[in-house]
Amino acid sequence: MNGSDIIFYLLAAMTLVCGLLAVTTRHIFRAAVFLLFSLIGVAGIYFWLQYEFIAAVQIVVYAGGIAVLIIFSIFLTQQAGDKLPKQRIDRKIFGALAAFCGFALVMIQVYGHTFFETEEGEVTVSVFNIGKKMLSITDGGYALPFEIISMLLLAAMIGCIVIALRTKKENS
Amino acid sequence: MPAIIYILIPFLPLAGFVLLGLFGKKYFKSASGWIGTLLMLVSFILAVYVAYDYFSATSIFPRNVPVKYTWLVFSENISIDMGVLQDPISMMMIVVVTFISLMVHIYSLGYMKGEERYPTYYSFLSLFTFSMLGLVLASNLFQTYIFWELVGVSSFLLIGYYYDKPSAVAAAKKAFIVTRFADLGFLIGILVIANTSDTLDYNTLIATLTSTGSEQASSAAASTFLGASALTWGTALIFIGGAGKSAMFPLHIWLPDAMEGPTPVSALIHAATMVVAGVYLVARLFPIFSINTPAVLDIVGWVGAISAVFAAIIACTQTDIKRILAYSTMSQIGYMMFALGVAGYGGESGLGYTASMFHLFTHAMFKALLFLGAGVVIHYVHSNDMKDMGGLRKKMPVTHITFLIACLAIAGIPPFAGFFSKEEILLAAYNGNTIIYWIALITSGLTAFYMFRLYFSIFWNKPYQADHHSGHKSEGGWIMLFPLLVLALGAAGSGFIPFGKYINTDGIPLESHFHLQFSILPVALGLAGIFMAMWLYKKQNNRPEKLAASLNGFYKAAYHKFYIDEIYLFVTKKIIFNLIGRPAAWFDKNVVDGLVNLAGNTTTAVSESIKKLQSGRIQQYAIYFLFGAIGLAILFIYIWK
Amino acid sequence: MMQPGLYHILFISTALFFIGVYGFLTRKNLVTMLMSIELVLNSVNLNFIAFNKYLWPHKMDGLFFTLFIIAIAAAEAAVAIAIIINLYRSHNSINVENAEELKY
Amino acid sequence: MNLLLIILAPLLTALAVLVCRNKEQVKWTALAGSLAQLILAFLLYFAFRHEKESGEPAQMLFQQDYALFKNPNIHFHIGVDGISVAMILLTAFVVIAGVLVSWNIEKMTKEFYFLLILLALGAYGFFISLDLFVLFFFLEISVIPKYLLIGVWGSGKKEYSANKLALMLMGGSALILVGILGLYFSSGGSFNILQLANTNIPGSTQNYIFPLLFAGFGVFTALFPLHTWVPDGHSSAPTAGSMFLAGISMKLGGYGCLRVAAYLLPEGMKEYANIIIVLSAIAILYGAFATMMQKDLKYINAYSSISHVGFSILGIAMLTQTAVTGAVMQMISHGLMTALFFAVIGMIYDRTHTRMVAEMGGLMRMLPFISTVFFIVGLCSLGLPGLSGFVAEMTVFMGSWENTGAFYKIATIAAAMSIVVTAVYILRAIGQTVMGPVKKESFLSLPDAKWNEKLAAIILLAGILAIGVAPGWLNDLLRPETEQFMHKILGVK
Amino acid sequence: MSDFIILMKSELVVTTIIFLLLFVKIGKGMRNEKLLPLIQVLLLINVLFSFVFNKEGSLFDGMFSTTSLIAFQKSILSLAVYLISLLCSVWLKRSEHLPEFFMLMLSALLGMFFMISSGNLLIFYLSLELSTIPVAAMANFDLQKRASSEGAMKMILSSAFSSGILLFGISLIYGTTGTILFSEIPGQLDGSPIQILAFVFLFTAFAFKLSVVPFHLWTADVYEGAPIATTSFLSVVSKGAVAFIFITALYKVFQPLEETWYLMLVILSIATMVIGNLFALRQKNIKRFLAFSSIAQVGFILVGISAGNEIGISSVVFFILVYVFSNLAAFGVADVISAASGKESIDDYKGLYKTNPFLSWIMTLALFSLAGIPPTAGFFGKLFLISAGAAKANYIYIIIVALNMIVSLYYYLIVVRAIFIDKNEQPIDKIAISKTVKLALIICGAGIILLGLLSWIYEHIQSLTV
Repeated sequence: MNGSDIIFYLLAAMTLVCGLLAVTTRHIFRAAVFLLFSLIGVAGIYFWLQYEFIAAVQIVVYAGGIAVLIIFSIFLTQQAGDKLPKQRIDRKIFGALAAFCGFALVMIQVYGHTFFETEEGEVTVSVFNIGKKMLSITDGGYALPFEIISMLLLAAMIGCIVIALRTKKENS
Repeated sequence: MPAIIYILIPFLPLAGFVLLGLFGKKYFKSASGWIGTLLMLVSFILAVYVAYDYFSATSIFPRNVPVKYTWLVFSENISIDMGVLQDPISMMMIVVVTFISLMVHIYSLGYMKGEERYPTYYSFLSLFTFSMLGLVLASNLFQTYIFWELVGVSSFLLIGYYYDKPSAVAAAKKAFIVTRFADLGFLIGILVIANTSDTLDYNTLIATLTSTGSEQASSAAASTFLGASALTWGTALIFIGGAGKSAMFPLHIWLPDAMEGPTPVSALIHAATMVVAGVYLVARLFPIFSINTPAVLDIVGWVGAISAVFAAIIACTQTDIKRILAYSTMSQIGYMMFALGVAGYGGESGLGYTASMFHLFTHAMFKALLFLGAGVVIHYVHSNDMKDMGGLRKKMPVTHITFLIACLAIAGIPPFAGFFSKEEILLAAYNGNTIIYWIALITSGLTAFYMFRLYFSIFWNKPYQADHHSGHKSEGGWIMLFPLLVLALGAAGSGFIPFGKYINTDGIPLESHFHLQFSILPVALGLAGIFMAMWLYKKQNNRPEKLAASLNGFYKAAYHKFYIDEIYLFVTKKIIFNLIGRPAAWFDKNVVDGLVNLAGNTTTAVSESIKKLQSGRIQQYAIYFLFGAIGLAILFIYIWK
Repeated sequence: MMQPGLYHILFISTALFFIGVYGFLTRKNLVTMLMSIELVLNSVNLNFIAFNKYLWPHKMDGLFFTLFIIAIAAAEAAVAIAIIINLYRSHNSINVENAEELKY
Repeated sequence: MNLLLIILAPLLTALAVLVCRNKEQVKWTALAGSLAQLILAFLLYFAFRHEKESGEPAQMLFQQDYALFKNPNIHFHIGVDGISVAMILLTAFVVIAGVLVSWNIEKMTKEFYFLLILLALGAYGFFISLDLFVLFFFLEISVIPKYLLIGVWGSGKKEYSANKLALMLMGGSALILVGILGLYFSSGGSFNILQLANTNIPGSTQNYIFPLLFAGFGVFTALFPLHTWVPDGHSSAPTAGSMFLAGISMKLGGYGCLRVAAYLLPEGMKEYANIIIVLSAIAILYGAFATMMQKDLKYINAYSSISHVGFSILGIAMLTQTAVTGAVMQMISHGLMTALFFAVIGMIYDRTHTRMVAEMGGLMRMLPFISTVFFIVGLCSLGLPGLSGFVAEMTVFMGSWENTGAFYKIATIAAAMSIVVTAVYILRAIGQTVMGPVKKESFLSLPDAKWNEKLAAIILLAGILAIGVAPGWLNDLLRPETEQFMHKILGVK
Repeated sequence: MSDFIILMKSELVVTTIIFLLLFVKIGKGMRNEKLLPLIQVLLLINVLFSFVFNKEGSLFDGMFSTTSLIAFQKSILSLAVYLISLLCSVWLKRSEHLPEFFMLMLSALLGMFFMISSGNLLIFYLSLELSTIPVAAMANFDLQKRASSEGAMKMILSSAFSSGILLFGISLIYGTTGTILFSEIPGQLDGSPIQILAFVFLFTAFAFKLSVVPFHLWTADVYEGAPIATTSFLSVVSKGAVAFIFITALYKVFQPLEETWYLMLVILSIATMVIGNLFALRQKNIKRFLAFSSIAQVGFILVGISAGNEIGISSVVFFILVYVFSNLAAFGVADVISAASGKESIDDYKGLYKTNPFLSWIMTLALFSLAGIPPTAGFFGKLFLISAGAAKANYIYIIIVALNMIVSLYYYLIVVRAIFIDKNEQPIDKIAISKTVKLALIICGAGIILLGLLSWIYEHIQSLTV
């Protein structure tokens, strides 16, 4: 067990514990913060796996974007200090049961399976490579998905604007 | 002889039916009677001509089929043919049928005058005549059945002629349904016979079955069902049909009720012609009955004998004059039936056959006469009940005399027609079956008694109280009396026809039989009956009541026709309606239909009960989603690998 | 065994996935439900990255998948939040149990 | 003779009805169209006779074949044999009569006639198709018009009846569909009746498919115990609707049982023949007894239809040439008879506004024409010679009796017993409605039949008499076909 | 480059329209009365254009491919969108966000185009999202209505949940096969449990989009809440597109797992039909009713898909073509009535025939087509589906399917009965139908009648699948 391993376990623990807390705590604001930490934990794992670019994106988009968005929306819709209403216990049990079943099922399959590995050499995951691949239209380049996602973002933007900006008509 | 003449005999009445039925009401309402009568007259003349031609041609009478049209083919050999079968009995019958029908047509001109549905009446009469002629001329077993049914329906129509009278409607229904029930037997009998003998044609049928050692005959005898050969079943079933139509015990219940029809109709259908169709049918198949299935012929004899005495007893107690005549008809047909039953095939033993046909002929005359006479009386009195009558001999002399002749004829008093035919029957019975002979003797005494009871009650007894009705003060004019006179002639003289010469089982003429020593007993019994009736009914007195009282239980039973009607009513109402019909309807409504409705209701109920699935809670949806996914995964990973 | 490897990461990701699912199933607040979805997506990302790293490093399929999922997640979250806010305006609540009018 | 005309005539009539402007136009267009159909049917009959007499050996005449779809292999393949010709004649008779008796429909006249003709179209198409798919298509076409006819123009608990009818018939056709697909796949991909007839389908497969097809068509033809749509459907339908239902629609089932189920699956037919015989014998008696207890004229006729149709099923299942011929005759006869019966009931109802037997009486006095027709059709129903019912029933009995073995005999006797029961209920109905004393003052002023009603009745009566008086032509038309059937089914050459 | 333009021409046309609308919106804007006809014309051009200049080929290293069949499928979808723009014009004209609505709808359509053409799991996933997220926003376009928000919320959350599971499945597929390319995956599938697990997870996403029981529960709520234009888009276009790609996925990508998915389809299709039918039976709201009916229809589509051969494909494509016309006609009538009178309950339809015979006939035709009654095209559609499904000689399955047709007929008849038979004191007033709507309804009606009878259409589809 070397340092790297320890870091991994710490990150893993942080991710899972924060994730768990994020879905169980009854303080909504705290939940958001736990979520943020969980996401950061995931980013840490990316770092640990030496996928720095992804880790950066994770932090920028998730921590910087989505988490902030969520926190804003919490402010918009809720008094931050309020506790969330309690869920009925039977539903909790059912939810936990369902989640656990799924988890068990997947884990059994995963541990029962021997994954193949490629024999080919590793490509270097650099920002340059990623960028080049992202914009190339040949050699398995990702230009097309890039375009699609841009359309998606456009559509999402339009949708958001229409839906969220209906204030003026509210009186009529 | 051209075929058209044979065809015209039945088809002229048919033309009358169509013409009067379709246009009578609109175009020639009052002339319709004459039209019908005229057509009938022509038909009668043709019939006589044909019969004369046939009987005068040779002395041995073959079975000819001058006309034959294939109507419906079932298989190579089996088909329904419409044809004319020419043999002694059919020739005799067409004369009887057209003659009586003509008489009734003429009589009805007076009797039915002024009726609202006068054309309809005549068209129905014509239809009946057509059907009856078709029946007697049939050359094919199935053709007989077809006209048999048509006869039934015309009978229905005529009984129900007064359709707004519920009793008439009920009687018509009863007549039809009871005979239909019997016809079921006939039909199945036909099926059996057709199947075993592979033909429906009378000529072929009789030829193949009666010729010893023929393939069909042996195979028919070989295949048995419930211990009897197929052919036995066949003829027995056919006899059931005949018994129904001829009102034999116990299928007789419709006949008395059938008197609801107009009296001329009763004369034609329920006395002279249609009711003897059963006898005719047995006579038609007599060779088969006699040679192949003698056991069935025994049944025929017994049924006839029982019917004869049974009906005679009831007739003694009834007061409705038409019903008395109806029971007498039944009784006389019983005679004909058992005459066939006791007969054998060929030579002297075939006497019963001849006698039966002879009696059929004479009976047609005097029974038609009796009915028509009764019709005149009823026309005059406006009642059917004996109690309303009496002392009418002065008011209606012609009727009186003709009625008396008919009564003497039926009572078997020489030299009237009934005497001769009845003597032959008794002789045949004497030779064939002694018990039946004694029954017949007793019956003949009873016959004389109840006929003269009727006669005296109408024409003698108490003096007639007039004035409780208006209208006819006469006997109905010559148009009604003419047929009476003609028929009286027949009733008086037809006994002298040498029947045995023409009609016999095997084509060899029979000598006329007349044994004085043999005739004494029946005539004496007849006279005894007459005197008994005279003693009781000639003058108004209380002897009948006393006698009835002394016979208490038996009298009551006889008066109630031995409760046969009630038994039938019980069977139909209680058993068929309540135990079969009602449960069937209930079953259909509740079980069969219920199952379908149940399927529908269950679907709706299930639909209602699972609505909670769609709870509107998105998290519940997600749970179903997740369980669905996990379930599928487990199913395909672990169970259906 | 203690050496962190593919299976460890898969354990984490699967656990995170079902934590997210659990949250989605039990949270009453729409925003927290959305947060659970984000956890789910993250776990998937982790999967992709892990597979890419350990099994198929010769190409960058998993990596790109992750990148795009992150982008989609953002777009989805944006639209979802817009819808939730709109819902809040009409229902004055973002409790999921107040939005159960359409049913049966 | 171009067979397309047979379906084009109703199709064009239906379309022409749709573009009509007023009720009068609609009625006359429909009448003209149905007259054209009748004429075409007669032309077809004579053309068919002519072809046959000139020694045309083909099993199906006037065939036309257009490929519709390659996969599944569907052809618009039409052709007729004697049975189809007879059925088409029947349809044409019933259609024109139905159009005539509906002359006074006030509510949505155009739609009414449109649906009526559409239903007829389905029937015509059904009878001439030689491709199972096309056959099924036309069969289904005829279902929905019935639903609407009953639902919109019906009376009583019409919604319930219409629903029940539509669903049960659809249930039947669902079974038929599965059966047809079974045939298709087990024969290696053919819907063609003629081809299928020459394909050897293994007996075990036939035993699977046959019950589906027979039960499916059995629903249409009201095979016990699948008949329960009949009483309600008939009683709720408008007059013409009942006529079409009983006169045409139920015949689709019978024809299907014969042409599709029995003909294409002879092994299956033989396997299940005894069960079907039992069922149909039950239907005959049970229907008759159930009829005895009915009080409503339409129910009487509906239940009696169950009983009568039993004869045609019985005839088919008896598997002798004569019995099968009789079965087809019974379909035709019953079609004409029942249509007329319903027409008369409708006429009576229009006047007395009741269908309860007990409330009528003595109608003969006011309505001599209608009553007479009622009477005649009643007699036809109870199998009086000279009318069509007799011919058909006797042929069935004759044919049935040809089978050796007590089982068949007993079944035949059981079936024959119904002639008595039929007499009971028919005479009961006639006795209480047409005859007997007049029960209501208001009845005394009822008007008799109008020209259209008279014409309708006369047309159908003509058909009944044409079969009843001279059945030879029908017999000649059918026998060669049934002979061919029997060869196929029994495997005798 | 010309290849690029021709192969992607459908996508390019749609994108162009989106941007045109965007410029209109950003610019000084246009009044709805003028804009809507313009959009309709553009969409018509899109439809017409989709029939010409078709070429087969693939781009981006197989990420994007198109064949005649795919082009035809795109035409169907374009046609559906065009019809929606006509049918819902009353509602659209009133909408304040007309250009946005169309931008979103076209984005979704674009997503579907990509989805059908996709050659790897990434494109598939992205285009799936592109075809879902805008629709969720569209569901919320009745901004003032509570139901609309609720529907939109349910849609976006449940689809996010579903895509989470989908992604998990994809990740496992990726992990076990090392590729996301459709062409390479089949070679790597060995049917190991984890792959089956991954496949099931992937399958659920399709099932979710197609509303297969038990993944269907969002459907009815969303349909009911959303504006009818969105609902009809969801029920017709969205379903059609997913069904198309579903077939590709099953037949090409997961071909080695055929035994698994055949059974899965059998089970799920029966469940879907039964549940869809049972729920449809008791619905009062016409949109909700149509939602459940379309669930039941999906059950039938699955029957056709289960065939696993070209006939399966052609029958499904044909059925969807028919379904477009039938369902859009039904929704169109519902929309006309809802826009004119605000009534959406089946009970309100009572006596409709008296006042609005035209609408009644179209509705009846549509419902009969959905029920599969001749001579409507639905009959042919269903029959082809069933006969495709019957090819595996699983007769009990086919009997169950056929019996379900009866139940479905029952509830379609409820509506027909309401329209024609039931009496109503206050039926819906006579509605003046604008020319465009009438045109669209007539197109639908004609399509319903002619599609089946003109056999060359089906033949043409078959020639595409070979």
